Amino acid sequence: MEYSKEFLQSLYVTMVRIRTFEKKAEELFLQGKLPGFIHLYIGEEAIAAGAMVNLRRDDYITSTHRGHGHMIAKGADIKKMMAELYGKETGYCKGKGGSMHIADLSIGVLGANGEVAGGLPIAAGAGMAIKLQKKDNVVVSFFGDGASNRGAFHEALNWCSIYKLPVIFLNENNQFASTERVQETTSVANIADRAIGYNIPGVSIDGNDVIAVYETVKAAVERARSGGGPTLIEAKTYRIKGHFVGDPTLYRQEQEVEEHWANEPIGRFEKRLKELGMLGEEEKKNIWELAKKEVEEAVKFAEESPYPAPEEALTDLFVDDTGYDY
Amino acid sequence: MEYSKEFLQSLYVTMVRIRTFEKKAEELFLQGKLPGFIHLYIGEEAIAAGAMVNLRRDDYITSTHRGHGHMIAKGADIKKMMAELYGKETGYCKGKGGSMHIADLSIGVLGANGEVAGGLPIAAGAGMAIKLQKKDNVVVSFFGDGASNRGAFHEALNWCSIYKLPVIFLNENNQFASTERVQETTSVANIADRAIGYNIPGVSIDGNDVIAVYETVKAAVERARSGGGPTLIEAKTYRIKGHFVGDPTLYRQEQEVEEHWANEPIGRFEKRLKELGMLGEEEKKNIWELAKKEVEEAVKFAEESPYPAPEEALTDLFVDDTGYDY
Amino acid sequence: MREITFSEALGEAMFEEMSRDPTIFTYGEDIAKQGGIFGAYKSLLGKFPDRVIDTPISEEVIFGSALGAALAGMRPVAEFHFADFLFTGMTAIANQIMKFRYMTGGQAKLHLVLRGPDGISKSAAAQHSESIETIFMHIPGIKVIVPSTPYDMKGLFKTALRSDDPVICFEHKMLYGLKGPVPEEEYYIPFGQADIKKEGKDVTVVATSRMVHESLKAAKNLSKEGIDVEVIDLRTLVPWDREKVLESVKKTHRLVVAHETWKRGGWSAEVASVVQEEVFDYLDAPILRVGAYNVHIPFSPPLQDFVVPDSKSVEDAVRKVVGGAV
Amino acid sequence: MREITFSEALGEAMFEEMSRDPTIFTYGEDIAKQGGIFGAYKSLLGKFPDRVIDTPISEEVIFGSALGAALAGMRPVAEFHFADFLFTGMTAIANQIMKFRYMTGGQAKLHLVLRGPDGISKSAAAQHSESIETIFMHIPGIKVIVPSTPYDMKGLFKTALRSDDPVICFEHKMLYGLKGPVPEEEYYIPFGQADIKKEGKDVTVVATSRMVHESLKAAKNLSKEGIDVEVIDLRTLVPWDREKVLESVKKTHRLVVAHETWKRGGWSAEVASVVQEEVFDYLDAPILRVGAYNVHIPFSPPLQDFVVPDSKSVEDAVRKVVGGAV
Ligand SMILES: Cc1ncc(C[n+]2csc(CCOP(=O)(O)OP(=O)(O)O)c2C)c(N)n1
Ligand SMILES: Cc1ncc(C[n+]2csc(CCOP(=O)(O)OP(=O)(O)O)c2C)c(N)n1
Ligand SMILES: [Mg+2]
Ligand SMILES: [Mg+2]
Repeated sequence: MEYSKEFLQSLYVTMVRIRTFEKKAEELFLQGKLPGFIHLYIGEEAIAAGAMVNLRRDDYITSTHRGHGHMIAKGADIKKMMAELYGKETGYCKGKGGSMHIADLSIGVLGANGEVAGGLPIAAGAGMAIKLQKKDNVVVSFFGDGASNRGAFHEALNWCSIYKLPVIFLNENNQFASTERVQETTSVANIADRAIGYNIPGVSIDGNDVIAVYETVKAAVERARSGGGPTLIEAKTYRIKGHFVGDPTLYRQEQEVEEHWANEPIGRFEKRLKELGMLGEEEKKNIWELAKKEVEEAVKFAEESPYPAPEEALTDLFVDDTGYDY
Repeated sequence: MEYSKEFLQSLYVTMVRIRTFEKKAEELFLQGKLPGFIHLYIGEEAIAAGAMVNLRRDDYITSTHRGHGHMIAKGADIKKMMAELYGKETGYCKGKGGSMHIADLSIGVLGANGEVAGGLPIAAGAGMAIKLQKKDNVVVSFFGDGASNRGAFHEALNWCSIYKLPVIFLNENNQFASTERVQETTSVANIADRAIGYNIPGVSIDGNDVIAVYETVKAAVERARSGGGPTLIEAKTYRIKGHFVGDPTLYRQEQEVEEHWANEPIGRFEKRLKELGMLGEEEKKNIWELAKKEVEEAVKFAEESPYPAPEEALTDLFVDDTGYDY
Repeated sequence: MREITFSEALGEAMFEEMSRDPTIFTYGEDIAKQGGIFGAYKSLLGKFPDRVIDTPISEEVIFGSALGAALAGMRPVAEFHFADFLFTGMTAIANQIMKFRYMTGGQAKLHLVLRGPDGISKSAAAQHSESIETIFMHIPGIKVIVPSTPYDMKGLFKTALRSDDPVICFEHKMLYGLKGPVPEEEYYIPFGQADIKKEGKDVTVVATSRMVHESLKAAKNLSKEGIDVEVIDLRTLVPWDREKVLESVKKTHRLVVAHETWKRGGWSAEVASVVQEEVFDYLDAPILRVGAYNVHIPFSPPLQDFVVPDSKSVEDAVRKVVGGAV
Repeated sequence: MREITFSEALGEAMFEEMSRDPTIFTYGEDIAKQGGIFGAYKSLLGKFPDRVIDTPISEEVIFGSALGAALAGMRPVAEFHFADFLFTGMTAIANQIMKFRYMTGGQAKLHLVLRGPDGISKSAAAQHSESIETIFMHIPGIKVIVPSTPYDMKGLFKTALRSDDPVICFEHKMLYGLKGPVPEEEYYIPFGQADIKKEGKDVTVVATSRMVHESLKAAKNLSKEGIDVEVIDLRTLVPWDREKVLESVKKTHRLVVAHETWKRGGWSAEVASVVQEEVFDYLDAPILRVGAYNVHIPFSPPLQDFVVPDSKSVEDAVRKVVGGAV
């Protein structure tokens, strides 16, 4: 297929913005500036970028504990993201959620999720709503290889299949669930093979190839929008970084990681763009610099923002807060 | 394959004993003699009979809310079963459990279960134990078509596959989960197709053909005993009776049920045995009469047994009951 | 005033609000074709074919999808079938629904309702008899309604169907058939307003659900002994009406709190603790609590009767609290 | 006496008992290769290769299989990873493990242990910070241990590993690194025996886990004001040591109960209710409770500090209970 330079560069830009954000987050965490713990999306950027470009602002996604990339690709405000990572009042969740609980309902992000596979039932519900409202929106539900062994996966796929709901199940198979390799815990060679159990299409793709992701998700989104029901897509990638920042990673050798660095999606796509003559050295520099500047500004914004007042902890549980015995 | 008359008649006897027990239970329930509610196995006898004949006394099963047939086929004492249905002190659970919670650890019955799919994780655990103990036992886990849509199904099959545990997942697809038809709630034509998602063998069979059940389970048990891991077997049958005794069954026409009566497993097997010259009229009469007598005795035993003393309610929660604030 | 049953009252509330609000839909196991296993939805049969939906036995998605559907603009009413099976999809409630709004800094209005039967019936045994409302009072994030009469059922449920916060409604199985006056005119009962079901001056009895009726029966008997009992029906547990309870205790100086659930750790302990903390000086005797013994609900009728409190248990506690004046 | 950490104490208990008893095995997510995410199993690394097992993210089977394995003769120790994810497999605990022995009339010895971290850490936020021990005190059927020191951790856990009843052990995340004296000689601590961590005569403070340390800190500060606090560590919640608490209150006439979990419906309410019921006449002031506010654990440090109680909260309550004498 032929793509415009503009389109291809936009995918590249998204990946670069995610990478830049994540490298900064890692750095800040190691400097002790961020509370809690964070899970980096480095090396998996092609999935969020390639998938999300198929979505409209009012389409939905459910994300995971490794959600920064999804948020950015869906159009989130990285200032508010960064402020949330700092636990500041100006963050997406006013400091109540942190990295694992960022949501932005205005752009259809129905939440990152600290519970593995926690987003799948939520996606099924959004799918039901869309169908009842006779809209043509879709939901993309991201989840990991580890998540594919939770009961929620099974229930959600069966559910969306029988009601023919517009939900794309996008499995990010990064080869690890925390310390455990996918082969040790998952009984199939390709997670996409599980689609057969739900009578829906299942596709395994190279998740480090942003164009493959784009095209596969595009077809699934078109199917879903036109009433064809759900699709299971397995995007195979590799988690280059530790499970979380600070992970001792005793479960693998450094050499294995180095080998996978060679295959990371941004470098690969860059090479391709260059071959196509669609990314000049100057353009590339600009893109990275812009991304860097944007992230620096987000950090500045976050650092200058105040912490929430302690009593703010007692708001936001309910809309109607009257009469509660806090 | 060639079978001895003795063997075939033993299958027939098991089915007749189950049928007789269930018809009596139905009658007693309608007479208001049994508390709670009961789910009949009528029309599904071939599955329990054909499966269990492959098992040793020290092999395990996990059963369901529709468990009387499994119990009888595994060798349970029907006096204690009947007494339990009455809520009597001489029952399997001393009246604490009732129909849905009968267990007999001495013959490997790890419990009926009031929770749909509740037995599957238990079966996985028994499978782990067997493997760790380096024994050659097997576990047969019975569950319904409805149960196959619960997350526990998915988790248990994946689990047993990766550890290669000696567990046979025996799906009793009786076409209904309570008021709902299997096609409405289950996204595959054959539940056995889901085996692909776990990289284990999956077989769909005619569950009303006791020999087909026997042979299929036999192969699966042999595989499991020799370290080959789990198998998913779907035995297709039809729930001739209501979901529970007293079910108004608004969800289907009487005519459909009548058609299925023609295919019920005992009549079918009887015909086959007669064709083979392996069941004389007299023998048949004897078998049914013996079964009837046995059940009558069980009823007598149950009716003559006392109810448990009320304070008995405060025993059996813990082995070590000291210091508890009942 | 006309009289209708508890179950009809629920049906009317649903029918009226569904007629008014096209975003309300309801789903769960066995609700569409037979109007629910306890007949709660009989009045909806065939009325809203698209908005009354039978589902697979997939509790995590039944509950979790309610969150997704609410986020996408609908007003789901999900049935939990038996309170015991709330545990089956518990994570979708406790980790998702109850946390979502708070974690995301108040971004969402979670207009969703979970409802279904709880409590004992005629020997349904341990897995179909639980009352676990206390758990939803302990974990923050959902409003809890526990109606005892047709009037309260309708009025509270209509409020639930207009709430912008998640609500869980526990309907006692033995109350569905109860008849009582319900006006033809529309009305709503706000949450957090206890109802004095009987005025009295000697002892306050606080109860909910079935235990309200047992307490009224006890009050009647006790009046013959010259003890004038005030029976307060909390009607909602989150929020609960401290003011009315405290006022009453200031008047009577004696308190008994009664519920069907286990006494140990039951919500009666919360009420008792708050009352002794707030009006310690008014108390003329220790507060007594009535609840089930700390075992599971046994099957056999004499055992069940022993474990679960009734009017006699309330009477005994009241006599003790009156006799035990200090 | 030599000093070891809380986490090492757990490791020693496991190592000693596993060396003795070949039926003990342990499994869960991420325990085998890195010794657990909080290092609790570091001492087992490589020691029992077949009996320390990494599992898929399948909580319902992690918990449910413990029941099956126990029934089949093993002594499983299943890790729940984070207390929040107990909800993910809750039905296997609440509907299966906790009910099995009772429902089956005492047929089984359920020698199984569930263990893992609970409580806050440095901003783990709402889905990784819960303390939900109260729920396991409310529902009957499991013994609950909540150690606060390395000594108690080892002694209680060794008892758990010899118990014939199910045990759940909550290990506070912030205690794993705590050092304390642990004898080299073997010892066991029986369940149901509270430990007076500090004697005092003015006020009794009952606490567990992290709040024991906060209470001791409070006691130290309060002693400067001339208030002599007795700090009782319950150590186990099921059973809990009523006698020791009642005795202490008879001496001090004042009680504060402190836990990290939500105050509303928390186990402090049970303790308070029992105490006022049993020794009403000895109380010189209302019993006060210390617990978290009724919201989820927020991410941002100032918010988390505000929501969760610490030594200051205990101090305030003690001052109030002393000043508020009647
Ligand atoms: C229900 C549940 N169980 C366990 C955890 C702890 N946990 C957090 S991330 C993770 C691994 C997830 O693996 P995967 O789904 O492959 O996602 P990845 O981290 O690789 O992106 C685990 C076990 C959790 N958060 N939720
Ligand atoms: C977790 C759970 N959800 C719902 C129920 C209520 N229920 C009891 S039996 C049943 C239908 C089960 O269907 P299936 O698994 O096909 O077994 P069958 O009754 O047909 O033998 C339902 C929904 C339950 N017992 N457990
Ligand atoms: Mg992964
Ligand atoms: Mg069925």
